[in-house]
Amino acid sequence: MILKLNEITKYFGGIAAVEDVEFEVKEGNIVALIGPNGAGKTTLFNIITGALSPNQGSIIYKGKDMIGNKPFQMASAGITRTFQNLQLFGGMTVLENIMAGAYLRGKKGFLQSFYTLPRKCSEEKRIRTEALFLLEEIGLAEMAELPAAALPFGKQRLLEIVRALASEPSLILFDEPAAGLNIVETETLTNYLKHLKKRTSMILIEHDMETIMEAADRIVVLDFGRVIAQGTPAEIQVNPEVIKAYLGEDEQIA
Amino acid sequence: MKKTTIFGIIILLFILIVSLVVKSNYLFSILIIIGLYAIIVQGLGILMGYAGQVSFGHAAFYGLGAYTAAILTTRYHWPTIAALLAAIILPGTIAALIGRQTLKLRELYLALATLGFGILVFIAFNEGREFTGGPSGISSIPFLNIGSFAFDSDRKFFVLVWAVLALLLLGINNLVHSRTGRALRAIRESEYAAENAGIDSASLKLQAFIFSALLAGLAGGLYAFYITFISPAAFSYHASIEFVLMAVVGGLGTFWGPLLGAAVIVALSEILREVVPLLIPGAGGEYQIIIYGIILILLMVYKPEGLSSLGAVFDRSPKRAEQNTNKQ
Amino acid sequence: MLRIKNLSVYYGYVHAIKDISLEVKEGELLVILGANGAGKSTLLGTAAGLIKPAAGEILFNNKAVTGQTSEQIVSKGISLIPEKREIFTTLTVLDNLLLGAFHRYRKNKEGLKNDIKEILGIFPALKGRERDLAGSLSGGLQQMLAIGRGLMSRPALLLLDEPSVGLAPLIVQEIMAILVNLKKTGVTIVLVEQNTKSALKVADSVLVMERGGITHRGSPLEITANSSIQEAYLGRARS
Amino acid sequence: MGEQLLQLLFSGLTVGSIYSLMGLSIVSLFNITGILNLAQGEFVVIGALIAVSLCSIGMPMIVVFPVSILLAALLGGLIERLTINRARGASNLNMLIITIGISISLRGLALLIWGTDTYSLPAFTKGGPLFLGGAALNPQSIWIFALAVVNFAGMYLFFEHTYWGKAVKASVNNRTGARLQGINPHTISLLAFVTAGGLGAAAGVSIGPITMVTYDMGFMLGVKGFVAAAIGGLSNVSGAVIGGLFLGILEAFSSGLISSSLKDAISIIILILVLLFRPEGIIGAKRERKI
Amino acid sequence: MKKSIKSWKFIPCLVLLLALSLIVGGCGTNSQTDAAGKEAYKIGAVIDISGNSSSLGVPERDTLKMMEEQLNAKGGINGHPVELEILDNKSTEQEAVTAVKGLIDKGVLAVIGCSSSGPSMAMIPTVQNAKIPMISLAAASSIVEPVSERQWVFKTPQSDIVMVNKIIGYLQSNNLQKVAFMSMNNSYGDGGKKTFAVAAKESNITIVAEEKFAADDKDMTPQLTRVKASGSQAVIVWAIPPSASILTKNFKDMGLTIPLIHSHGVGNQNFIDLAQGAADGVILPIGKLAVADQISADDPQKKVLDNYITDYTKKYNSAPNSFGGYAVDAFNLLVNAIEKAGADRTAIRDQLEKTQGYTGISGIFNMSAQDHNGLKPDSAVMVRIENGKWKLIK
Repeated sequence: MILKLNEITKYFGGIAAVEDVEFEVKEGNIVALIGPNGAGKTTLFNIITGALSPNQGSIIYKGKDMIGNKPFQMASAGITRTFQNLQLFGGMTVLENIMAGAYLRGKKGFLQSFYTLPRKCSEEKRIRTEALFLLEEIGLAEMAELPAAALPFGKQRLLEIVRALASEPSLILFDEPAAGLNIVETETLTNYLKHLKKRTSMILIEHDMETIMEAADRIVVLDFGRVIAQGTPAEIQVNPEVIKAYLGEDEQIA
Repeated sequence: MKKTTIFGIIILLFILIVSLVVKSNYLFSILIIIGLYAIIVQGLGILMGYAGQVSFGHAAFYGLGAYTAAILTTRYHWPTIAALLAAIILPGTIAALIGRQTLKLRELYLALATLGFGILVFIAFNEGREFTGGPSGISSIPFLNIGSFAFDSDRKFFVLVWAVLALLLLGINNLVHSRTGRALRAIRESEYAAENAGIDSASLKLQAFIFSALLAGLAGGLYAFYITFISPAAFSYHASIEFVLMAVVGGLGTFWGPLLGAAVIVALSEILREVVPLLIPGAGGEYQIIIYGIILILLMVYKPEGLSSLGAVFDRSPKRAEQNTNKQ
Repeated sequence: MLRIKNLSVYYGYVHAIKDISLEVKEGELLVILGANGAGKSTLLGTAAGLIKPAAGEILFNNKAVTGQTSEQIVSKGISLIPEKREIFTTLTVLDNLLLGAFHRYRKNKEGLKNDIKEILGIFPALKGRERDLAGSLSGGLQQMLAIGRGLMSRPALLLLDEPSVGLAPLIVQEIMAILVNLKKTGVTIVLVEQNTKSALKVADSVLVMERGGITHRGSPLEITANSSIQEAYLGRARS
Repeated sequence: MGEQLLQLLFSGLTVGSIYSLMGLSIVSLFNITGILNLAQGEFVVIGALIAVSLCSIGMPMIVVFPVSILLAALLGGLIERLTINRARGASNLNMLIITIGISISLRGLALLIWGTDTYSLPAFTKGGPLFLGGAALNPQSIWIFALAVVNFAGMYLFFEHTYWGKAVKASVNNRTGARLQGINPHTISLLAFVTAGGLGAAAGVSIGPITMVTYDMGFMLGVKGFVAAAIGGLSNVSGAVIGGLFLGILEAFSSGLISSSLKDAISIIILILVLLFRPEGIIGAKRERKI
Repeated sequence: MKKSIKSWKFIPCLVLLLALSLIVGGCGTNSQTDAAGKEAYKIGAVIDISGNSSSLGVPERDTLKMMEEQLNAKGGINGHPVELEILDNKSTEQEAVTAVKGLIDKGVLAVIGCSSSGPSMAMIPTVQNAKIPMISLAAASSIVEPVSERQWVFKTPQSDIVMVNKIIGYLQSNNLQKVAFMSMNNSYGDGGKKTFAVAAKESNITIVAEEKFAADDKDMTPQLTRVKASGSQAVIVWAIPPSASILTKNFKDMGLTIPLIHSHGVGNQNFIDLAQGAADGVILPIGKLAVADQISADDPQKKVLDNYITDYTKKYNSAPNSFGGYAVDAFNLLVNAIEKAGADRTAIRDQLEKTQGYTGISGIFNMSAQDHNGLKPDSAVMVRIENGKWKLIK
């Protein structure tokens, strides 16, 4: 088990955005987080990555309580994420995006960067090679020198995912990675996520039920900040409460 | 590395040729002032163009550097080179002390807070009579010397300032293409995403802030040793704003931007001083001010990315495509 | 109702729309499908006046609206619900709706109250939240507000850009149902969607775009029957 | 002592009203266009200097006041069309620098037309100071205060209780959204600058009798206006008024009771404290930042 | 990496820019010669024409232009025309240094300037190094002292001490022992404060309150409130308009009745106009220019003053003020020295130092190797403002 949430609660101005949320993520698993808009999914992501601190509860990651850590500390512990509204470094090239994502894999500091010693050059070379390899893998290598903002939307999504991978995290949180992708792109993405299971564990917020059914090992359903159900995709699909609150009759058949 | 070397050679050649060919002390003094401002704007450029943090208070660091150098040499008779070192370190230390809290502020709030800091330091220069001489300033500051060699002519000082500038230009070129440079730009593009890549944005922004303060202090110390008289007037918020202007006019986040910005703003006012009376006979300083303002506006309206972007005209970058889509 | 002739749009040096011609008939619900970057949003934005075309002509009710600003176009009866919703987050729900009627405000101040009632009738979920700030609404409600605000301008033609993005399946179904009802009241609708399945259910007519041009046009049935489209946009393993 | 405190309070309110007026016009322009106008002080100076010229050709004050407002409003509109309107989509920093450029040019223009002399303007009402509880109060201070109140009330009514006010707020909040409803942001931006010019002149003409008018005093007025606005929360109209009065009174009391040389330092320290610990302003409601 | 390639295109621009500044900066020292063939004498001036001190600089510039015209109309110096180049330093120190270096490059024989103390101080090391005589138009005595470090520097305005002594004399003769001192927070106010504090101590006058205000303060009531509470018998103010005028109005508004003594910084009509009647009763030391019509006809300065007033008024349609007067003296001192010394800078300096009995606007100058100002206390008079006019206190 890589991550365990205990009784996470977060209030915004007296209203509970997230209340007593508990679930766990097993190593190499994909856990999907679903629920209506405003159910608190993104808030929960913000809590797990340290951007928000909960009013109560604990986040046990690799056996340690991570409450109070800032996002960059979470990242160096191995938790990183993607964003619902893309947060690419738009003015930087695709390659630089990845290399910036691999920040944790380098050591050179502010003043060391100033006048380069040969030994430090090799670090730069290594990071560049690794970044190119990642781009190669996902088919973005020929776009390496383009500014990230110039990529089509679907490729930007992919780039954000690869950037998250570049730091070699052990847990990635994906916030609606398939939003705005068409069905074919979504399929590619689903396959890629399944392929990633070898390298990292994942939590996934997604509305596209087919992606979820196909990729997720477990599903956690949130409504009004509470967990209303969790289980395997097959269990969730037929859970009447989930159908009522989220899926609707239509999706049940799919 | 090749490119850095070429840049270095160009600048060295420039220094060599200018220092051999030019005879006019006036021209040297302009180039020295451009060099000093370029040093400050280099640091400010890292802060604004890479870390994405604006500062309207850098004249304070510039002034702190100048006063440190002046006070240590005139009052405590330190060797000039040691005083120059202190002139670099003290502003950096103060930046470290105030930076962490201040840099939590965003955009306009940060601009106002740094402006306020600048005014506070300016008041301190005026009020700390025992140390700073108050509004009357400090005179008889010695020339900078290393052992028996003194930088007592404009030519020598020019070589010194531009050599320092060249070293900085190359260092900064290394910096921005390094892990740290990428991290700084990442912070500017999206702080959330940068944090989630493990970049400690608060600490890195602070480092950039300290770095820019160190450079401003260095320029201030050199200024004191060059003019050999200082008073608070040179370090008011007007100067801070001027530095920001230079940074933006030159182009943020570019290699030549800071040097170009400093050169254009300084040269512009010198050129206007000479040219305006030719165009409008009998014109006083009024027209220079108006024309200066108008040129500034035109630049920002038609070249908002700064002058160094002129070179990019031929570069058919598809980056522009995103600009039409809505900004919220 | 809306006729587009030989339209070309550039973003900087990118040729986003290449010589497109199409027609939207009065009272129909046209669905536009296509990959990201195919030019769908650009097409809608151009029709609504947000983007200036490089060449071509746009006719609305047989009158040219080419190159007019969105401020002018909305008063002619075209309303765009943009992908990012663009609601006024710092204003109340009520004010958002009121401002939807900006171009006809001077003509009919009192009638607006009734219009708002009508809109709240279409979107009962917004009822009781009129005084809340629009920014405090959940994504689904914001989308409804955006559509409601668009309807307040009494458009003859409603352009919707991916209304289902980021919404729970249940809400997507709800919104599709609302669109069908709207069509019944005589509003012509152009819907750009990635959520192909839901969109095809409500479409009268479907248009497929690819790299700035139109590749197919037909009824939903024809489109689903076309194997190449099937493969490219509807997915192999699905439906 | 009581008399002394009252005197300081009067002084603080006088200066505070001036700062409020500045803060108010800066905040309203900021709220409408998202531009922090560093040239606002120059609008004040130009307005006052126009009034000086009008007075010198013998116009009565009652005519001078509206005419200078009108002329300054025209100038404001002209400037918007020539600069701001042409720089659509520029970043905040670029806009800020454009306003610095405007401020420099206007200062040069004022220097060219009116020279370096300091001018004074006649007070609205004749007669010496009023004595209340032994402390002197200049009647012009009351006019300035009244103008600040009227401006504030006008702004408040406009933004909170008119349809156009809502349209303006909408255009600030979301430009594209506003355009799609038929609200033209360019018109709004133009009107905003026309208003800023007019408000500036109104402020200039009314503070002139107390502060005198010099071509280069605009920048300092602008800076004080910003400090007032920031203390009030930068985007809060009532905050600007209260921030201005607070700043004025703070300055008066600190120079009257503590030390006149530390007066500016004290107000800057307060500014920085407010920015650091209450960025929403001294009267704004505290909110948790949402991501 | 691609980015830096782009920036390559910038080098030509940079080179161009520097080339431009080379051309404009003009390294040439080619002198013009007039019809008679005699080489022109070049004199430089660095004046605060714009910026903070522009109200000083503008009348100085106007006066200098007038003086140049008059001199050349008369045939120049020993037949040599005079070429006067006036540069603006924008009231900043750095620009003053740059400007003076430019002038030196152009081969000027001497420089006049600057209008205010800061820029004047900043120019000193440059002129000392280049060995160029300089005559400052600024008040601070530190500009010419110690003379051993300022051999090349002279100045024409009365030093603060001249004015302070006048005021002390007035206080003593009216038996005022407890005074409040208010000063503008800049080098002018600061200089006055320091000098007065020393002189007051020597003459047993106690300063019971010391207040400051900024040049751009809009209300001095708080400071005056403190002064009022301090029980002082007179208020001495070291400031220039507009803040001096505002202070005077506040003083009147608060109903204070103790004597209000200003410095010579308010010695122009503008001060009286701005104070709108509140200036009546103000006492101040001033150069004789302001009361030229009231001094006795046998005063040696009478004729000089009248001539300047007539000429200036004729040309610029407004009365001159003491700042312009400083420029007159600087120009004439220099012309006199060049007349004797010719185009030799060291000789000019020596002649300046030897100046004896030159009757100028600010007084009668008697320079020496110890005194590079040369003015005595009789160069100032005390005046009271009555009905908006200067009235000499006999």
